[in-house]
Amino acid sequence: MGLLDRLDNPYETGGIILGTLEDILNWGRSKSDWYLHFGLACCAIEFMSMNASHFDFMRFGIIPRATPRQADFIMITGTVTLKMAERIKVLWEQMAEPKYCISVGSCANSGGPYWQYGYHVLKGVDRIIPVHVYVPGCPPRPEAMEEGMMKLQSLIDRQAIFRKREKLAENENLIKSNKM
Amino acid sequence: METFNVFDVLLGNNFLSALISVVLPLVFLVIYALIAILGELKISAWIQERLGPMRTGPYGILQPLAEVIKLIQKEDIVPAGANKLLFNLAPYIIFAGSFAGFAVIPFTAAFVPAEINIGLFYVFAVGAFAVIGIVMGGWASNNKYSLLGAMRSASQMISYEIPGALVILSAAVLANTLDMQKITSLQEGGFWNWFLFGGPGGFSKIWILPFTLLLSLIYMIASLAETNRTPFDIPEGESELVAGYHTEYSGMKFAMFFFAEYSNMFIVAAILSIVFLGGWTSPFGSFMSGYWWGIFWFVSKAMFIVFIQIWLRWTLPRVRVDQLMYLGWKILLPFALVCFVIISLYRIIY
Amino acid sequence: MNTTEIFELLREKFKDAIIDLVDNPPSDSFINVVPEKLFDICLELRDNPEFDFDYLMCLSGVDFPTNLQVVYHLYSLNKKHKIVLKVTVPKENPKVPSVERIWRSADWHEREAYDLFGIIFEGHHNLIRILLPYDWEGYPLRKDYKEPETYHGMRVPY
Amino acid sequence: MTTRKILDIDFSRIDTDRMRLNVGPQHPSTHGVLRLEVELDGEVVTNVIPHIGYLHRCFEKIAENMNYQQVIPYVDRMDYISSMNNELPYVIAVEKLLGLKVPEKVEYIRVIMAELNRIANHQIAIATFGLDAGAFTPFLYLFRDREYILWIFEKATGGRLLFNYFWVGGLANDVYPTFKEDVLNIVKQVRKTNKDIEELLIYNKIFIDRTANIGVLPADVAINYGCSGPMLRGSGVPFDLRKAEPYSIYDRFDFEIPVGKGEVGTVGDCWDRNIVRMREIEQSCRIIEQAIAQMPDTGDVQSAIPKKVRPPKGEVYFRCENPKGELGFYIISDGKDKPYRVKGRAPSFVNLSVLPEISRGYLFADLIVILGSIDIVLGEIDR
Repeated sequence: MGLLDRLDNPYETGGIILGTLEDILNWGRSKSDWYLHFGLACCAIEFMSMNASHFDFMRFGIIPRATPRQADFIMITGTVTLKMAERIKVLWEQMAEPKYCISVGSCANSGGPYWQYGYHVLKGVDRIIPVHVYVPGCPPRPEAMEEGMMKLQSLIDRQAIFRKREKLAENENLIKSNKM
Repeated sequence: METFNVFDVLLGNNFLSALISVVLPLVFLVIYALIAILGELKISAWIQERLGPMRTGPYGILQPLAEVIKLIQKEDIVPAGANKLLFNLAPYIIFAGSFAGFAVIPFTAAFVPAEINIGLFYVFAVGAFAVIGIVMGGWASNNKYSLLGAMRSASQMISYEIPGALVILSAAVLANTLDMQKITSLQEGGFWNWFLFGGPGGFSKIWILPFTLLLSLIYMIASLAETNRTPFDIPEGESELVAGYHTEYSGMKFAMFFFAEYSNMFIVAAILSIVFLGGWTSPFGSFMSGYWWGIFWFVSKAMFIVFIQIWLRWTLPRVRVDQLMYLGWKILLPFALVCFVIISLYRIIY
Repeated sequence: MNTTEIFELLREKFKDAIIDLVDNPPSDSFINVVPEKLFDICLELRDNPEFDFDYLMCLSGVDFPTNLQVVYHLYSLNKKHKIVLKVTVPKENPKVPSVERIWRSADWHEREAYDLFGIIFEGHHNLIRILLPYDWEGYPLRKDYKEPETYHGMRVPY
Repeated sequence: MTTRKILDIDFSRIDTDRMRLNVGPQHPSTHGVLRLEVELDGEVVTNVIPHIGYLHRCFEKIAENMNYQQVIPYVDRMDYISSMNNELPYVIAVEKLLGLKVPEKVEYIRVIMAELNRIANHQIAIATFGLDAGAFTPFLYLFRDREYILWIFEKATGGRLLFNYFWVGGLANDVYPTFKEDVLNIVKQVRKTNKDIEELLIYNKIFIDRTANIGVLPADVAINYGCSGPMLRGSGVPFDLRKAEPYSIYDRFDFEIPVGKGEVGTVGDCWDRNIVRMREIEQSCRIIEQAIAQMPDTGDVQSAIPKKVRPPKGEVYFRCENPKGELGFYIISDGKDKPYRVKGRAPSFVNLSVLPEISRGYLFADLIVILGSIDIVLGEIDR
């Protein structure tokens, strides 16, 4: 979505100047993502190895922050229990907008292996907070988490700030149908 | 070399020249902060056998820019229980305190924003401003971690100001002035004239040579503590106090803290390089010396010290708060005192 | 010392409080004791230098169709022998004396057994739920436990 | 501006000298989702109350509803850092109930895998302990090495972290042809990094100052609290289940039990617990080298796997030396193909309970170091 795409349709997308500004703002948000230093279970160990030298999460411009106020996205890495769920909700609410959520691993997506008899396991973190990207696996490989991160970046890159609401809805539909 | 402010000479001593003298350091500070943040990311990556940011521009060099753009867009949260006025004011006070220090830093023989004859004293005085901001921010956040961090930070910065000040006092005694430009001019003529090696003077300076070396080391340690860098980053020690006094800050206010930290790093590095490493003077006598070379020498000396600060951060573990106080009061302070006495004696004798 | 010898010695001292010794390999052999005397038996096992059971390996609750059981696995670091004690209590009002004051490791184990089975350990200084939230209802490891539909507005079943 | 309320405070009722600090469940150094309620007097810790259960995943309930074989993946997820070591006591316990004897080659591969995973676990433990003390770089060096070990696991089992490799009576599959060379190379690399870490972290003056004489755990307290593993050995008790009651084939190997001797401080302080882990890595290397030398090349690793696991009525408590301590499984069988009751005796669960005892009177910064030295995994504590 460079400048040239916008030239074709300058008025609907907010014009060249706004469009370019939007691109720059989106670029800043997608390239500089700080995540909340927060691990839950098994996936957190894979997440730790992702921060280590072999996979080096920082290549994407990602820096860990210990406090939710300064974080841009939260990675739910592991099983969310009912006791923990309320805390996660609080953490999510403490984060400053714009904020994103990546759900890593089967447990966070749907309860994973604990879906049937886990009386104390929340079957999917999307029951309490909105999730932008799901990463499957039990636990996902670090490469899978990187892919999830890149998906999130491309999602941010295509976010509409100045465009009309209809455009925005259309855009979201496109993202949902995974065509973009 | 003759010292003057180039803008005063060009434009006359009026408002315009003063404005330029303020804006230039600010521009410099912003550029420096961006470079230092990138340096922090990249140097830590090299130490740890990683690559660091790679996807923002070639080799990730635009990373700090992206961060600034992002931080501008972040929501600005004031916690419900916080004291709004103090909470909002704190980051600007900290930033103002550290930026005010730039007023007397001589970038080259031809440019110092404000040439006052008590420059060294002034830097120390406004440097203490940061403590007020930190305590304000920590207290106003209404968060226990912030409060603990702020209290630790205040005690640490105040304690380490004393050995730091003693070092500066010794240097002032040796130089017989508090004017930064004069101190720098004194050290002209090669690296053997630096105060690190006893300052200008004859063979007799061999007596104080070990003490000036020691003094610069003491200042290096004290400056690390004053800027809250590892191994003294106790106030924001991530493993203990989530993020210390800025736990509750988000968006641009946090960016202010961030900027202030890096600006403080530069201020202490600049003082060290001016007082002990000859500021803008060339280490090789008249070779490569001049007004333009002055900027190069000063900035590269200061940046080298910033590099050492970053290097230490990614190598050493963190000390504990009582050990930090022990180091400050029982080791650095007596040593600094002894050095001060000996240097004063030397001044009296020679 | 093997379990039979320990059983004989305990029988001499505590008479009827020691119910029986069950030994059918390859299963571990164990000694059934009455709950009322449990504390004294445990104290004897720890403090008598012949037994010297200074290490409580494991304390588990078990839910059998008719009653609840608490199983104590003891070990002696010096003598390198071990023993299994069992107490059986009824499902209604299951009360067992706490051995927390003998082995501090029993503290959390007993809280866990209380949390998951509802076994009440008398004399425990802080018998509250440990794993589940404090306002949880029911004892999940009992065989007849039904998981709740919602907890604090969150749906529990898949 | 809002009008200032006039507060009517009875100052005699305000408790001014203690502060309650809530550490976790989201805190950078609680190693997961542990929550500590800390009572502080200034910076001095006067009391710690651990609150656990934020990762209670109902392992024991699920185990009652699964086949004996199906429980193994859940066992993996208990202590997710050392899954191989978790599987070992479970499969041996079930084999004991069944009266099974596994082939020689299986025993050797199990020992090698378990010891490799012990190294990986201790590397994480030392790395995060250094991180708690503020040293970030050793963390990455150790993680780099751990990655090489994970590559072996990945080649052999297909999984990086959770393997489901040890089956009742055998293994999921045989190891790959160049397994032996790979393992020996890893051992070399591990030893090399150990030297670096000793210089960079263990004998660093600041690190010693931070960890020596901190969190002293006397031997009698450790035993009474049921501590095991490096916690117990750090207090100077040379107790290791691999020597005390050798299971599998550990009686065939020559290795030592490192204990804390109080080299830089008191016996049983944080530094001792850490150095025990450091030296256990070396001992594991020795075991691996011997096992590789003795391991038979041929043999079917699946020959003893029973078609149906249906143990007779009975019960068994079996324990192994997990990297974190004594991991025991108490299994009751009622003659069906599902266990009647599985209780996991998790070492971290018991080791953590000693935290309030050893952290009172130290500074808040020390509490974090003490917690790091216990080396807990919440998956195992909460199960």
